[in-house]
Amino acid sequence: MKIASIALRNIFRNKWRSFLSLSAIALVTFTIVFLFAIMEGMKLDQRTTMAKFATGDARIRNAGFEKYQFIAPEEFMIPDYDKAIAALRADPAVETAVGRFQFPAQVAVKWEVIFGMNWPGETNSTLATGLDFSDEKSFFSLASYLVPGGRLPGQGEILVSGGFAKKFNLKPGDSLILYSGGTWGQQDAVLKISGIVALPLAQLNVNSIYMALSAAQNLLLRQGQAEEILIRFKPGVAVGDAVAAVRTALARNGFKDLDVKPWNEIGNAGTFIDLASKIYYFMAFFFFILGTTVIINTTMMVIYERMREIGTLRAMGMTGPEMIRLFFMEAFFIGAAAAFVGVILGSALILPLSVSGVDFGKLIDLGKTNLDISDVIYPQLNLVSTLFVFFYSTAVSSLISFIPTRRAAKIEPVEALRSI
Amino acid sequence: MGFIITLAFKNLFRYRRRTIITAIAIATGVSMYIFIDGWLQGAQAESVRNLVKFETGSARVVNTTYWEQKDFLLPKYDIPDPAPAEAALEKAGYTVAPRVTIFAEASKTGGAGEAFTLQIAGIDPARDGKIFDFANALTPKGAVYLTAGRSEIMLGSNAADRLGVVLDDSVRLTTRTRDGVWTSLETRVVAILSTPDPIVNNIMGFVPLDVLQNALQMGNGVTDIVIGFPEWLDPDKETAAINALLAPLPGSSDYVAKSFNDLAPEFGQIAQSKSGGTKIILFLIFIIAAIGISNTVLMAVYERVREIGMMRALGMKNGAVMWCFIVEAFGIGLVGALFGVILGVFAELYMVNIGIDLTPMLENMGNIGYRILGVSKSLWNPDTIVTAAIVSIIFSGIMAILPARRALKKEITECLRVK
Amino acid sequence: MVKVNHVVKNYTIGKLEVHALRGVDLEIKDGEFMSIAGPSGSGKTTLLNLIGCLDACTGGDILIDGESIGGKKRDERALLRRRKIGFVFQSFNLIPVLTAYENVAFALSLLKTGPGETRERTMKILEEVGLTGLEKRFPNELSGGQQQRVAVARALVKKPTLVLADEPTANLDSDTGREILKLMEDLNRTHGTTFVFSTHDPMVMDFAHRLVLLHDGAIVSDKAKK
Amino acid sequence: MTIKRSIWLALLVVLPATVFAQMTAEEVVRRLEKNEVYTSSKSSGKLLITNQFGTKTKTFTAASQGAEKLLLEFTNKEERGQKILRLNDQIFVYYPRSNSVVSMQGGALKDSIFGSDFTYEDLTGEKSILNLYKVEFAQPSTETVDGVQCYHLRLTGITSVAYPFQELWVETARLVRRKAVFFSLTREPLKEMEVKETKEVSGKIFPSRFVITDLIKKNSSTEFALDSIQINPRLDARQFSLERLKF
Repeated sequence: MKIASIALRNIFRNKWRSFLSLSAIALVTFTIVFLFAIMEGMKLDQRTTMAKFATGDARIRNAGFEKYQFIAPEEFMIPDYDKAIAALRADPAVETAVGRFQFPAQVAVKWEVIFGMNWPGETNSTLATGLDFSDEKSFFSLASYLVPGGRLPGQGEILVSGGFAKKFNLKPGDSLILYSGGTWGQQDAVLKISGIVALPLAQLNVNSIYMALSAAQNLLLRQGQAEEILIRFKPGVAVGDAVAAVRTALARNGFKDLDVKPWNEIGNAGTFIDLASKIYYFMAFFFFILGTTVIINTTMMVIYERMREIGTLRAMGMTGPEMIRLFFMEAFFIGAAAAFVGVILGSALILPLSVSGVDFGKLIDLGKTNLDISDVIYPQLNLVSTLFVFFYSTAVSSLISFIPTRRAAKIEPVEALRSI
Repeated sequence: MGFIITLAFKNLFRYRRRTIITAIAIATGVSMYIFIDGWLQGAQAESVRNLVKFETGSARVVNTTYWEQKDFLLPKYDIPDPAPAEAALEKAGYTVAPRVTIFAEASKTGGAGEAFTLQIAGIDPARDGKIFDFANALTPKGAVYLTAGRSEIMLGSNAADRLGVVLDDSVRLTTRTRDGVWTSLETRVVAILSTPDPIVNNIMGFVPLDVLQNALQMGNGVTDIVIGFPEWLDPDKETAAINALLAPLPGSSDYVAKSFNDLAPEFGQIAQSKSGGTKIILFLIFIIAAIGISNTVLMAVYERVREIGMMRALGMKNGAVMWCFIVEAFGIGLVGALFGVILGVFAELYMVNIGIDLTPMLENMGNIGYRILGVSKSLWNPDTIVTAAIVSIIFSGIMAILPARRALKKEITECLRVK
Repeated sequence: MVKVNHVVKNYTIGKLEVHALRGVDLEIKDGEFMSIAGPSGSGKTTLLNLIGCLDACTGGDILIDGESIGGKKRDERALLRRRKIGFVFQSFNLIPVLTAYENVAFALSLLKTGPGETRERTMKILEEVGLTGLEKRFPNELSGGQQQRVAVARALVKKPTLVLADEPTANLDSDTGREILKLMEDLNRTHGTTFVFSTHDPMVMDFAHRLVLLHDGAIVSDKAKK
Repeated sequence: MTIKRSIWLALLVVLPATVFAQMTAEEVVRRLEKNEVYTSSKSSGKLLITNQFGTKTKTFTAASQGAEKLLLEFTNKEERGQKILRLNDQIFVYYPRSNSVVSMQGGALKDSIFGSDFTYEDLTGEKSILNLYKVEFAQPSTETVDGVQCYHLRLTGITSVAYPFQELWVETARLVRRKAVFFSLTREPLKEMEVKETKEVSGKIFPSRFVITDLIKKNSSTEFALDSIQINPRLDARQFSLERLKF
């Protein structure tokens, strides 16, 4: 009689309990597979979001911008923006390059009319951005964040972010008075809200407004200038090399004093993503521990329950290592089957979700309106990590049986026989 | 019922080993849940934490007019005698640190340096450190913290770069006194602050409170009384409590307490809009913990089908048998939850106060000067601790129902035959 | 041949020291069919466990086929049991997931017996214990007597020097008990296997060819009957 | 050189000193301020604002009535139509593109006007030096500034004034401001004002061009130049009202 087949039969002996063990391990495996996919998705989301909204694969700004951004940012624009964009697009490594114009603005959302003039009441600080909507189609496509009922802004119009709209109860068709001042003076305009965008980044959704790049340039009397140009490189392009090429190309085209930075050198973008993924890995580790304790527990229960049987086997002359092998086999069979089930279930769930995305914001927080941030995350199924989870789950759930089994092997047969 | 409870508890002790195993499973689940929730909250609250520890404090008491004009930081609208309010707050267990916060033009003394507007805070070197964490952000080597009475300044790293100053350089601050009189102050740079808070790095400078009060002719007046309270407390509730606490004090109608949510409203909103991803992680953790708990409780009950048969054979009613098991499972849940909470709290104690330093594992650390960023810490989560404990206890009890009911459906003889 | 030399066994239960055996000397010759009897608590089971290498002596020594078991390690004792000792338990203790056949064959598989031989020996012994036709049944599909027959077969299949049976009939009705004893007696005769069983049942004592009486951990009488 | 001529020269040098030496410092200031009082004015001019990032020109027309009412309207391209109205201590800014009026209050008054060295606050407040400062002569009491002889006065704030110390140079001959340096409480020089040109209209002498230099910031100065000025012209009093800001 082979130990393996005894082990196998033991599994079917108490179907309920085996089912429980199996489902526990399978669920743990499933959860970990899912968790990994979510974390991978979150990482990707973070990276793409950052790239979309803030950094691109690389960002070009005036070299003086950083130093003077708090006192006179508008003095440090990229002149001849069109020429720069043309030069960039000529670079074969560049997929797309877009110019943006960001500026702080005071916005009056309510006003009274006295003597035929508007007297602003409630005002709020916002960050306004001018974008080239047609260039941005494949970059930061505001159209895809539009709340139904809105459209992209035309002349004299703007988009407002969901959080901002919610705070001041704004809807398309409402107007705002915008004031934006630089060192040299203050400019103003009445702008009509053409639509509301629910943006996936809290910072942006809270208080941003968007208008056409040309409108922003005109408003701030900065025709032909942009604050920054974001570049997306073609897939497979090494960012470091491409950035160097961009620098050369710009210099060749007569641009001086421009600062080209790859995304991971902008602010702490790289570090934050790095940090986040490290934290996720740690959490996955604790996850494993938690899952592992479930497995240990089950095995321990099984062993205590079968104490008398252990005694009999010992009396029949089974040695400690043989005992351990028996229980190990049992754990291994359950573990492998469970890990398999878990991985299959997990993958089966993730694959469709990785295409459709999951809006966790909506899923969990039912109090949300469509003006709120959409927490759409696209879980990413990674073959390597999934295989890893399968082997890990199997290994852990079988190896872990050593802990209680070793104790069982040490129990004197007399004791084992005496227990009920 | 009393009998059932007695019996249930006797069983708990009789099957001590099983109780312990099951309780350990529950404890692991509970503690892990508490731990990960705290950590996730900590990771999520990292930006808020940085805000609180470097920029705003937990709350502040300010003059109402100062608050209305907060874009201008006018020392004219101060709290002339902060002592009674400070005493009242300290008595109530809050940490307090008085500050004077103003705008000033700063430039390097003696050079043709440029002038930049900075936000200058006069801080009490002894008390400020109890709320703020600048002591950990001092760079470069040789940097020291401010000393009261000395005309010294600690500058945000980017601000220092802009001004072109390094350690021991002199910085002239030009600003207006409480009464609007232009004045200037020569300070010596004793530290460059490299913090995770961009506002501090970019536009802030710190000088000793007494020096600034003197320069601004403010007497004992301060513009803010910064309050520190543990980060797991609800900032808005605490702020309401502080306002109530200050109400009976003379002149209190001029002051108002503002929580960090008010002090940095955008941050507050960001913090509130928790990302769904972390919620799903918690949900998954809960599932695993629940599996662990249910698994062991189920087994504990299955193991004793024979006992159920025996109890019924002795003439116990089904309901009573059921209750007996439920109470026992509650008991196990209770023990497990208790240990889980203790374990979780200990783990959090470490994670809240020390945290895990991920710095050595970070690849892109090159451009960051501060270590604090790499240290991942937890946030106290009393709500979760209580919820996790209660849910696990109730859950354990409920989990006993299923197998007990199955056992009760069986014929007594059948039960007795089970081994 | 088993030689028990002045064996002492003490247990500590809590703070209380229990003297289970207080110096027992006993010699069991090959082919004996012997009963160790005595009231409960007299040390029967302890003595059997010690002889069966399930437990270690506090003092004295036991020799099996001239081999001392005192200094043996846990797994060495296991191997010794595997080769030389068969057990029959009061509550049968069959492996519930194995059929009657497999339960018996399992004992041989531990000795790494080849498949052909295993099959032959197993079928033969099952026939001898009168279980032909019930080989494929699982323990819970067998009556108590049948289960004990399987247990006896399992103990004997490996041709042990010694079969130890701790109250083998205690869980059986008297008719079945007698059948089992009869079976063991037959096997003792045909195979020449030494049988040592403990009991406090006078009917069982009657079967024994030699009766050792234990009282308070010491032998009070030792007489051959047949 | 004849004796006669040398006497004249001596007279020229000594006379003012002897004649006006009897004047107290307060008297100098009183005479100075008397020149600056008129019931109404109308002017147009420009501001040349220089900071570290470059220079911009803003043109404006201004009308004032008494010391309490002032209306500035910008006429340069960027801020065309923007108006600043002062009524007593209140300041209103009118933005034509959004047809809106913003009332400047509190800290906003300390904001610079279009990046110049003027703040909105500078348009308001108590004007008489003697109410705010203790005035005394420096030693020596006269000094030449760009070849023009001036009284050198030291002003010490007696109430809380923005600049607790000032040094003021007043032309001895015409008793108009020539130059001023503004100091902080710690006697750090913060700003300097220098009159470059003056114009006489209806018996009053106006500084038609002066420069304010920020001494803390590098390359920061504002030049104020009047193209035309009318004293006590006929003014439509209603233009200093909120109702009419729009027009």
